[in-house]
Amino acid sequence: MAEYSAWQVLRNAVTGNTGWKPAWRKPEPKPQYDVVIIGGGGHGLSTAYYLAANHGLTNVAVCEKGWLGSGNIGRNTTIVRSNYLLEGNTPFYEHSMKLWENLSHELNYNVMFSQRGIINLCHTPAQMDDAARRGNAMQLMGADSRMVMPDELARRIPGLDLSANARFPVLGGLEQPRAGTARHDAVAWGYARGADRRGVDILENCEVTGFLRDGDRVTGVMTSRGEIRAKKVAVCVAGSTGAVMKLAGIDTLPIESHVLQAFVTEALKPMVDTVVTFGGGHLYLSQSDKGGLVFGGDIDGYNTYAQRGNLPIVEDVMSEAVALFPAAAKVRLLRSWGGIMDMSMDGSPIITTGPLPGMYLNCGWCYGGFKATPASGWCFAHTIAKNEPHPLNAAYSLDRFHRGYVIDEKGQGATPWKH
Amino acid sequence: MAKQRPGFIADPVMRARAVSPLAGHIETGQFGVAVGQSPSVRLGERFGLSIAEVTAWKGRESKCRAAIKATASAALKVAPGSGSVKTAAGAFNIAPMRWLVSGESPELVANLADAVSEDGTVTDLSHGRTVIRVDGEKSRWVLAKLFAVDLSDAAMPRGNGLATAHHDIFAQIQRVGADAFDVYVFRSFARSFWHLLCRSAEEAGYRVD
Amino acid sequence: MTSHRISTGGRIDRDKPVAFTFDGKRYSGFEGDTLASALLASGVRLFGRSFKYHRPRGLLAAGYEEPNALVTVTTDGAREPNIRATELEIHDGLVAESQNRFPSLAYDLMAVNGLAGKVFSAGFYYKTFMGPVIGPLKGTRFWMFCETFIRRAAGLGAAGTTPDPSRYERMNAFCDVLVVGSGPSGLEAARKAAADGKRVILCETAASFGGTANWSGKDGEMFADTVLSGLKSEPNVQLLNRTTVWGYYDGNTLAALERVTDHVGRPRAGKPRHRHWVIRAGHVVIATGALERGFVFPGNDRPGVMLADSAQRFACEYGALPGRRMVVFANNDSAYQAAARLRERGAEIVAIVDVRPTVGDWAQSLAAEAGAETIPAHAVTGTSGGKSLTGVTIRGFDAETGNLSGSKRRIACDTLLVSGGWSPVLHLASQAGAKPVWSDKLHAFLPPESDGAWEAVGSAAGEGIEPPEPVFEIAATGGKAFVDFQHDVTADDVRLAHREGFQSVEHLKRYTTLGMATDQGKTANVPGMAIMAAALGKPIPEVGTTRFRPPFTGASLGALAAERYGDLRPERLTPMHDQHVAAGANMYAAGLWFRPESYNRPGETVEEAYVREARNVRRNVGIVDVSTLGKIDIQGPDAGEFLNRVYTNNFGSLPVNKARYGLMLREDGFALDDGTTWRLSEDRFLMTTTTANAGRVMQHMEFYLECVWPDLRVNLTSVTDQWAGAAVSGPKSRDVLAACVKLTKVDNDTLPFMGIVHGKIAGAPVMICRLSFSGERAYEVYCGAHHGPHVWDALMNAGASHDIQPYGLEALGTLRIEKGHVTGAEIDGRTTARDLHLDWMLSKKKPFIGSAMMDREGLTDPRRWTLVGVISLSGEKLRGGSHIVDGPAEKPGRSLGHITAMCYSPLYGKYIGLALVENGVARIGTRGFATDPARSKTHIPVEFVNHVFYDPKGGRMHG
Amino acid sequence: MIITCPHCGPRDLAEFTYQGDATLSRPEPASTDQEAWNAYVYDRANPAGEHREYWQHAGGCRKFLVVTRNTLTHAISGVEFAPATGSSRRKRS
Repeated sequence: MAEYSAWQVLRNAVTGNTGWKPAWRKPEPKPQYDVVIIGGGGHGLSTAYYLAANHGLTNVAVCEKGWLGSGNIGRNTTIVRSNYLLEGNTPFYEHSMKLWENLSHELNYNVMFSQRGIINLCHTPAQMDDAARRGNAMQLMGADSRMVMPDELARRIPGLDLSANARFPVLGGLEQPRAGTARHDAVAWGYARGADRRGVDILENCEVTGFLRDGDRVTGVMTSRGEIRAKKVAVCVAGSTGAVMKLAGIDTLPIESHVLQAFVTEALKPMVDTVVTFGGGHLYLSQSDKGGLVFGGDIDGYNTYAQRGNLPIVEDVMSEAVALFPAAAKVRLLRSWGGIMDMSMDGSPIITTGPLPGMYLNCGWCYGGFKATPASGWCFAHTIAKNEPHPLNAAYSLDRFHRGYVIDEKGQGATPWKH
Repeated sequence: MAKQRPGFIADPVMRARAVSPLAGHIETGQFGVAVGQSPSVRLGERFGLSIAEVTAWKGRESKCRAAIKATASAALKVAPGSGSVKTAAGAFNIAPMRWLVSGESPELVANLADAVSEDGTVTDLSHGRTVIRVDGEKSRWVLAKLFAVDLSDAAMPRGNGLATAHHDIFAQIQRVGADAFDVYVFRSFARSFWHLLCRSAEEAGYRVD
Repeated sequence: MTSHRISTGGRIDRDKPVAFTFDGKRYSGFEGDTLASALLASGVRLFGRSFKYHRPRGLLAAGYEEPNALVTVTTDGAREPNIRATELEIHDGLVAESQNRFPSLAYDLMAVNGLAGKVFSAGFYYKTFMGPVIGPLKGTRFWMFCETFIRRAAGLGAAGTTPDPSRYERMNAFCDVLVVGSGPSGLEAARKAAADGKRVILCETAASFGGTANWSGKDGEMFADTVLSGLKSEPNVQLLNRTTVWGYYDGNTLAALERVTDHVGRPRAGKPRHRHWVIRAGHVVIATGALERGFVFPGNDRPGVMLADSAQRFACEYGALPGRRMVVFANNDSAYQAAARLRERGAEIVAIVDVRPTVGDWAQSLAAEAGAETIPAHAVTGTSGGKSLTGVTIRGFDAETGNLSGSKRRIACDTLLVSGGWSPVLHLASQAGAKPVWSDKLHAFLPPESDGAWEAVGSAAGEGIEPPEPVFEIAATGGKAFVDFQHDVTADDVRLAHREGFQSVEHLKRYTTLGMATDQGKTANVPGMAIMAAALGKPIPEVGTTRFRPPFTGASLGALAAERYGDLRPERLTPMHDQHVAAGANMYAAGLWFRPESYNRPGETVEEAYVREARNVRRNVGIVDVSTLGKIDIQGPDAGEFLNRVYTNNFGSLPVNKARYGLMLREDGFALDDGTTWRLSEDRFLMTTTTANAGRVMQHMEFYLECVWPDLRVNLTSVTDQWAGAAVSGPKSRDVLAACVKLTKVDNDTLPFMGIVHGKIAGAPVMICRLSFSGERAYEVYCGAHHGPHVWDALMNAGASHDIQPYGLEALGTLRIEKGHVTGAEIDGRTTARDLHLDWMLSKKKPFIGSAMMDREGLTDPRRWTLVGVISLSGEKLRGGSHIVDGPAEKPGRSLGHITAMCYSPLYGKYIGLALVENGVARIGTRGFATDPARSKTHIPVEFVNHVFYDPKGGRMHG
Repeated sequence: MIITCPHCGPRDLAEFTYQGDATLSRPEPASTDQEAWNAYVYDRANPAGEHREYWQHAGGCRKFLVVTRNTLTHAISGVEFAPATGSSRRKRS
């Protein structure tokens, strides 16, 4: 398949765009693969890509029950950052950031990664100290960070309410300049195309209905398109983790499924050139290249598998958006949607071998999964290929909860809906 | 003066020494009223009430209701939310086995504690709540801007009450007249709530005496 | 420009002229006009520019489905972008302008994008802009460079930066029946429900009730007026016009937006601009009608091409004739009716081009009424004209095969009315969770069987819709054929998506952006899916069905924020708030509370103020407001047992009139909160919690009482607001109390450390507990909150001769750091009792919440961070948030922990702090660095010391 | 979402706070069975379908409720006061 380039675009335009080929094949399932990945979302596809690209494993299938990228990869607010506090997290997300920085080239697919920075606004001296603490942690672990003051914020974000009499006056913020946004669907499509070009079979409309077992060992999957045997089966299904693992007889996990809503306004001329988060509540906001303000807040906060949210969160998020940008009160909400988050008991993910022989598990992304897409696949591919975790994901074990080695950025304890 | 009790009860509101959280923050007059029209809502604080929460032990609900009746002359039905209101005192059910009792007598809380005795517990909230009366033909319209509860005649007979919230502000509301409601809010939120209520009432036109 | 105003008829008031401006030019219309109808009546054809190619666009529709005519309105400097001109009611002084064009609507330089033609096809962004692999533009730089220009070209209107001065509010409503839409079906449903004695709310998105009755026939109008006047007199019926029901949420909760004052220039004081209705409905009647759709053919976007029904609406409801000389292009009979009505209103209908080989008698008679030539088995294959239509070309057309035949015929006209079938407006039913079903008869999605909570009626249910011939696209050559007008998605884009494998409806939408514009594809989705289905050779429903999500049409962010706009969260104030402000305190937001940070004297910095305040506590006496502490009344015979289970230490044995410091853990064994709890009688305790955790601790205890130990007889009531509290601290504190407390002594025997007494201060009953956060002799004085200001003054007066000074949070923090007491900065949800050296509080005699989990491997790992004190060795100020490292600034090494709190210690004349440090206790006596690269760039040598700096034996507070 | 509180009647979601899975069984306080405690604190069935869960009517009567709700549709089929169910003692099924 041809490399994508400006030249190709021009050449095809002349011939009426009839020369383009499918971005990925639509193959029939083979009876056996070295690795079957369950879940054709961002993480499943990136895992497949890195299995092929980094480990030479190309006899790989990705089983997706619906259309490719139909999960959270296409339902998020597209933010990429590595501004974490804890040692278990920051190096992993920073690795992801480095992969993001070269991803469009790596995939020959423009994922539109725009390093426009993220600024976490602070509204009290205590929040400024917390921000400094996080910024310091980031720098000590190899990520970039800097504090920004209101004068700079006024210059960079003209519509931001910086008045001293605001209910939550802005004292400053923590910026990660290398953070930014990416075009979410393009990440799925780019990884799919990249994996496909290396020989991976992407099987859409292929729902896993059960596991093939030899005693404890997992030896393949039953699917809506027939049985597929595999030396290794990797589960990478985010919000559906509970349901899929039940098929393997794993009835409980340190995971709850919750819905997170996201919102976009009608398109506007450029007004916010960075990602902004609000410290007086929970809001993160950026502007898409098309011009819509893209934003979100808390999860709805109850177990659900329905991709539908409810009004209280809608109202909370809008209240906070207009508190930050009072000129946006007249802007209209255009669309809202929901994604199912696999909320773990400490707010951090799980990338591990097991829990059954022949099985590998990747889940618990809470609402941080998008930015992790490259590193998640990179580490999961390593874990699958080598049968042991990479040092970057060693802390993301499944037994850490019982053993008490939780990675709890928010300090909330075992209440997934508060992470 | 009431019997000396451990700190909590012998603490009636002494008006001479008491300061409402709204003191100095209530502007009297008419607002949002067009020329030639009269306000359709009246707002005012009921300051200095004795207020207590009574909670019955399981199986002692009727004894507690009797105690409330004896102390605050409020006859209460068993049904959730049921209440009674008289000029000097009133009570309404706010939760299973729990009532909010209020009245003008400084002895109310101590007397309630005596009457309830071993049948339940009494907590003095005389200083902890601010009571705002919303009255007038548009009172429901104004309250509906803030509270997601059905205050219609059918849903809320006179005397009855309920507990609800406006975001961070917890509130208990008793219907005290045809179009009159008493709203109990935490004292610390009183100013914010008053401000919010006035703004909500401006459309209808309101009067503060 | 010639006037297109019809002299009679419609819902406009010709006696009330309205003056407004559009793009700086003055126009006039009448009350009842929309901007679209008023401009149309003035002869304006060009309303906007498209998103990508900046093509000139006119009105396609007359209502909320309009994709093209978007304008910005500026009021008092605040801009509202992207308003559909078809929904914008004009009023005197209205200032509207077109969008997305430079320098002007008529001459838009960005239209050059159109010349690049097929380069800007769907998905082209993904294939290019990656930039070089090496050099200064590697990585993301080249893309970001391009992105700047792409972003400027994209977007529609500008929001500006002037804060919106409007007011918004929320309204809660309850009803038995909510009827959405006031067309004939909706009115009938409302009438019936009202007659049954139901509480009814009827919402109409437009300014006038009546829906299609307003433009599709005299009889309808009369029916509507009769029913309406009946409904208006019903006390149980609430009629809401200008109100769009946009969201259908769980539990039959619906969200609606009422545009209260947008249609008047200057609203009356107190009136909101928008009102956000939240309606809990027993039953929902969806009477939202159906929307006409057009055809996809080259040049179908030229100004002058309009949906037939919308043209009828402009003419009949607004008295604005869209053109003089019209051609109709249809695949169904409804357009014939429109043609006849438009003829009646003064338009010339030149021809009716119909894709069907034969046309029925009814349509024939309507065509005759319209005076139009009927041309069956033909299709429009192109349009001509620049920014305004001058003619169409037609050719013979086989509806079965889609093949064109015969030669082109050109018909001159200024308006082309298109009618490509109807789509029921089933968005709310879909939001309610129902999956739309495809009708092979109506060639449209219909609402499915209801679960009983709602029903669809009228054309929303497909009733009365004229079945069309299933023709969606005329595949002719000669220019771009648009599917989604606003986003410039063409039929070729859809086919390109198919070619590249983006074939499911979701992939189609995401790859081409079909249906993602402000009109959400209301007229575009079905034609787009039809073209994809044709490419796949599958029936339309196999491409997928679109799930609709809120909002149905855009809702202003301000309206959803409602009364919280400008007032996000309430302020929580202590009883002594005004006194603090009067004393010059900086107020500090702690959660919702406001607390004094420091009482700065003129010229003092915060640091100077807190050092003075703290020093005064150590030397003399200070007073601090502690009313914000969470306070819980715990009563009942099992209260002691309950507290034994909740706290790690023992409370059952606490004597009456004594207090004890307590620690709670979470179930997982980590620390949750600390505080003192006072035993007031055998079966009554007063618990205090930290300010931040008051709600959480209450909820925590309520959970165990109700769900785990319902057999315990304990009642809990929050009394945080009942009590004003002031801590009086310092060596002279006892003297202050002795000078003002009546009815009790306060000497060491009567009131020893952790003792409690009751008395009066200046006539107000008080309860005093002797406990200390500062390490000095100290007392917490509680009184009824209404008496707080009075008692505070009395204490200040009594302390005047002892140099009493109020102190704020900063001094409070300083004193507690010196004493090594922990707060939320250390009990941060990740620390254990042992980390904080509170293991002496972990009872071994009883189980308590967290006791079973607190000894797990990860919670007892020797590498854990533990609490230590740190002292700046260089004299530099330590910074909050600094990390502890053991390497120099250039090579700090990994983080070993962080500073949780710091202050300038007046006692030691040094900057000191508390820190959580890996293996901290073992480091005591050694040195490291406090590093702050992100903020102050300081890298300060520190010594690790015991976390209790001051009076470790406690002699001062016990004395 | 509307939850019909047995005391207060139907009320908006916003008045309630979620408190998680109500089918978990807390070990006896003195239990030293670490596996049982781990399971209670960390392991969730997370069903797709009917879910019994605690909600506190924090913005109302403050009672803890056990709500039976379908996590696929959000349809609520039952609401009870928490103690009446005895759910905290029930063994995991």
